[in-house]
Amino acid sequence: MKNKFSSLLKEWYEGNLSFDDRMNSEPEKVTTIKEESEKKEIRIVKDVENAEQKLTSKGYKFFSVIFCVILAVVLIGTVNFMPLFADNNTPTTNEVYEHYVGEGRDQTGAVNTVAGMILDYRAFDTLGESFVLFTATCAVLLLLEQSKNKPIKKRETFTFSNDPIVCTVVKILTPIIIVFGIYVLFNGHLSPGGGFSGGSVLGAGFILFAMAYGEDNAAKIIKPSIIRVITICSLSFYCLAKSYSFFTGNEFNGIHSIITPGTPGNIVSGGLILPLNIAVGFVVCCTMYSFYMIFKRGRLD
Amino acid sequence: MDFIMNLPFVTIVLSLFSAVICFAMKDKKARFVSYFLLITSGIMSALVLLYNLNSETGYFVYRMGHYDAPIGNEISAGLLEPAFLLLFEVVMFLSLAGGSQHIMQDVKAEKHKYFCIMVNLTHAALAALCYTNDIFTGYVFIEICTIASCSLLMLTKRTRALVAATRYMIFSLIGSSLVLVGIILLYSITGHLLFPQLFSTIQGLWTTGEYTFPLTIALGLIVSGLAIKSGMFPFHFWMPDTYGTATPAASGILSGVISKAYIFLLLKIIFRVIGYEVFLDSKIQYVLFIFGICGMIVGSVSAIKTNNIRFMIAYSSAAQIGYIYMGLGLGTKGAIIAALFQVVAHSLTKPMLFLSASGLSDTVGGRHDFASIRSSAHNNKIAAISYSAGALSMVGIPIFAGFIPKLLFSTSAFGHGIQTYLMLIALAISTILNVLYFLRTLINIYSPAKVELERKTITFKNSVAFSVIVLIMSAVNIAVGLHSQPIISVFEKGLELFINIR
Amino acid sequence: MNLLINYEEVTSMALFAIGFTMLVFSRNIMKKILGLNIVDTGVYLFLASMGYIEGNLTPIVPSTGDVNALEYINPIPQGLVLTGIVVSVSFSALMLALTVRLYKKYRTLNLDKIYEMCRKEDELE
Amino acid sequence: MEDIITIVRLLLLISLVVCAIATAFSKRVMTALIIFTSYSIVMAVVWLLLRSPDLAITEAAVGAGVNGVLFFLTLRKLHLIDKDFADDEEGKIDEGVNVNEE
Repeated sequence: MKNKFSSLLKEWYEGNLSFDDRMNSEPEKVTTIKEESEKKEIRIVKDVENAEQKLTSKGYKFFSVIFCVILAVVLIGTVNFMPLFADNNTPTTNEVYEHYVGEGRDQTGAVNTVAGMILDYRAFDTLGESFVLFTATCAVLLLLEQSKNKPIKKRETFTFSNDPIVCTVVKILTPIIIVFGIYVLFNGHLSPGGGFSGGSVLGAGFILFAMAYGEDNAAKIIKPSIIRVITICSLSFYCLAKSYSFFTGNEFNGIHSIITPGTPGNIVSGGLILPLNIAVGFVVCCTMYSFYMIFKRGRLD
Repeated sequence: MDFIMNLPFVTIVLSLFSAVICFAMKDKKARFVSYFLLITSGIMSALVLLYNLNSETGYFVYRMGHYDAPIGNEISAGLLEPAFLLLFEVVMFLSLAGGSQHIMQDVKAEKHKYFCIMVNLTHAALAALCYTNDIFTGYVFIEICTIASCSLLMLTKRTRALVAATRYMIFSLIGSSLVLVGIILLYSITGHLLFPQLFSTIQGLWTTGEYTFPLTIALGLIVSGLAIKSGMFPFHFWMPDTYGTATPAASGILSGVISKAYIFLLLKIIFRVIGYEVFLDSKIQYVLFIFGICGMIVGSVSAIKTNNIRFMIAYSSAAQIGYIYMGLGLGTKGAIIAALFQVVAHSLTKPMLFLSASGLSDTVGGRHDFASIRSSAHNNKIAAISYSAGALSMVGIPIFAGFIPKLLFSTSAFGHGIQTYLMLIALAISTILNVLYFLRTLINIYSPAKVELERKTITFKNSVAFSVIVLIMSAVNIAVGLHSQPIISVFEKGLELFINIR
Repeated sequence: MNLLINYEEVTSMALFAIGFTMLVFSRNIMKKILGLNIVDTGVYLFLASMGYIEGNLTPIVPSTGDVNALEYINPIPQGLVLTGIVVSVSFSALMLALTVRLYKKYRTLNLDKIYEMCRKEDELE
Repeated sequence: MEDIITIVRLLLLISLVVCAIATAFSKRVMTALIIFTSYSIVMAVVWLLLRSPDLAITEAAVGAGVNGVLFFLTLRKLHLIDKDFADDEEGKIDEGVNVNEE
């Protein structure tokens, strides 16, 4: 007994002892795979495994339904204790909201209080948000980017440009979508929309354009270098502009911001909101378009 | 000297900006930018820490914009924030510099640039998580941190790392969606997003008894989300995969910095948003306590079972994170300071262990199992020395950093009824298990070889950066272990600030 | 009973539960990503319905004259959701990219099978 | 008029839940995606009814447009368009297309 234990201990500390039984049996299976007679056995084993898998998948479904129901009950129970919907006396209807709507126009110069809120009062969040997009672009690039020398595989170059219906519809729609996107982008401080909405509409428009006319033609107009330059310039501009406004926002620095809200309602108003909207819009648009291009062809062009 | 109050925001924006710059640069310059960024922001955090130590209040709030708290956005810096950011920067710099050779081997040549970008973005997210005074900003930077850290893992050449990255990503996504729904519940019952206003509203709600149930649910969701992301016991399954397959620098950063940043954010939310009394009242601490103790035991047992040295270190991470949650769960100030010190000790030690383990396995051609790693100490003496230092520190031998938190835990355990016994027994069992598996590796790497393998000798001249960094890390570890008192006093003051100043 | 009035929130929480279950229990990566999107939209619906006030206007104020704040709905949830939507896109793009790479190597979308194959690979090493 | 809007809103919300459940239980990948895209469009309308036109524009462009395109591209790239969730090819490790270790 003692000997057995000590030998077990020795095995363990030398790293030869394995605690997982399946681990030990696996290599044998690989070596005997050539022999005809044992193939059947493996098949039987596989059938058993499949049955097990079916059982576990049923178990998963069962568990997931129960889990879903419990989670839903708990969360809906929480809703029971929440403030009333569409009531004007909820905790969220507080002085912050009144300030944003009541004073926002005069302080930021933006008629659309949502734009004024996300690009002036809470601009730090939006800065982080556009960097989330940048991070995701980099991550997708590093996952799917292929080297430039490698030719694009033929089976990955499918287009819709042979389909007359898609093509015609898209040819009519694309300019409208792009003009709408630009309108939404540039009027972000006056009407619904702004950087995120306008940018994603623009990006969707460019994706449609690339789909209808083929990526080769699209790449001639929207070059990868341009995408990179626009992304880098917009993000740097965002960083610098916001650094300026954060720096001047604190009195002890002794510098006051020279940016004025302007006349609310004019197209050139709202201080930094219009340029920031444009920068955010460009970032979002480039991100959406480059997601499409990378997924389609493995590179930006 | 008021200029120093700008430095936290400069740190955040500078690291975001340098990520953009790196995107336009070539590899070598990008690497230079990363190192430069880490050094400068380390200096800035140290300056902020010194400024706060010498100022009267020890605390300042910086407006991010032109408007005051409930309207605008702000960041704040007390003592703990710059101290932990400094720790994170030091650890990141050391593991990046020490693992630079491995980065060259493990990451494709054309993708080195992305490694630098991701390091910069991770640093930006860490700085923002440390300094933020707004809960939604915290969420946004959690997302950046998730993507950037996952990318650090994905950059490793082997496809195995992609599987690990998928698993890590899914766990992180579960965690962040829980955090998001918790934040939104908090917003809808308080109407605020900034920490001071949230705190006062929550105190009011808790005393009047209004919205108690949603508040408890929101607190539970936030705590469980951050616990999943930092790898608390029932959710630690992503850890061995993640830490074991990434390149050593990345595993150092992931284990030593990122999970600790989530823990720090959790601590900040507990103290500055929920409030200490409400947290103790809500009984969530007992759940943390139980899961922390389970994590200590289960992590150690898994570490004993495995035959792969990197998986073993990763499982030991799960155990060490159990210590931290046990401290948070006990809820006394002494235990929380012990948990904070455990964060420091662990994030100083784990990257060192990962680096030196990879140094050891390099001598046998990159194999990680115990049978082949046997007797590798004779071929790489420096890595063996630092591995021994790290292992001893993890076990909790005096003069090393890992000893102090165990001492603090056991002194703070007394006087809590059944919790005292649980905690002391758990500490004892976990220490014995720690000794078992770390001693096993130590004996293994020094004993004579049994298997014939192609061996490569790594000397100081072969790998200057690695050796110097690894030695520096051991020295820092011993220094922290010997001079723990100043750090503890800073933590005590910082914790007082966390509790008192709004 | 608040439940009968808060039907928007009830829906959003149900969506959250469904999506979260897909995210946690589905073995297929594609379904996990779809679940993630459903979770996000559910949470955003909850947030947006918190800011809605019956009979009030979209928060776009006239360019001149006094503004009565109580005539407009709350802009804060809208701003938060606006930033949040874009995050969920970037997350799903990243997960899809991971899926492409994983499928190219393992020829399956089932995560269990992928983990299984991974384990076998580890042993062969 | 108020009643009609309330009924429309309730119908939209119910269809959201139905769409989500259908996505969760659909067998084919393509079906799940199409249902999910319609889910996004319904969501855009719901946001319009909640007086948030900004969100409606963004959701229509992002959720229904870009997100759907990305999903379809992925499926097309992996040649999975007409496959069930269940029938994956059995665990052959395909070395040829392994982008990673080339």
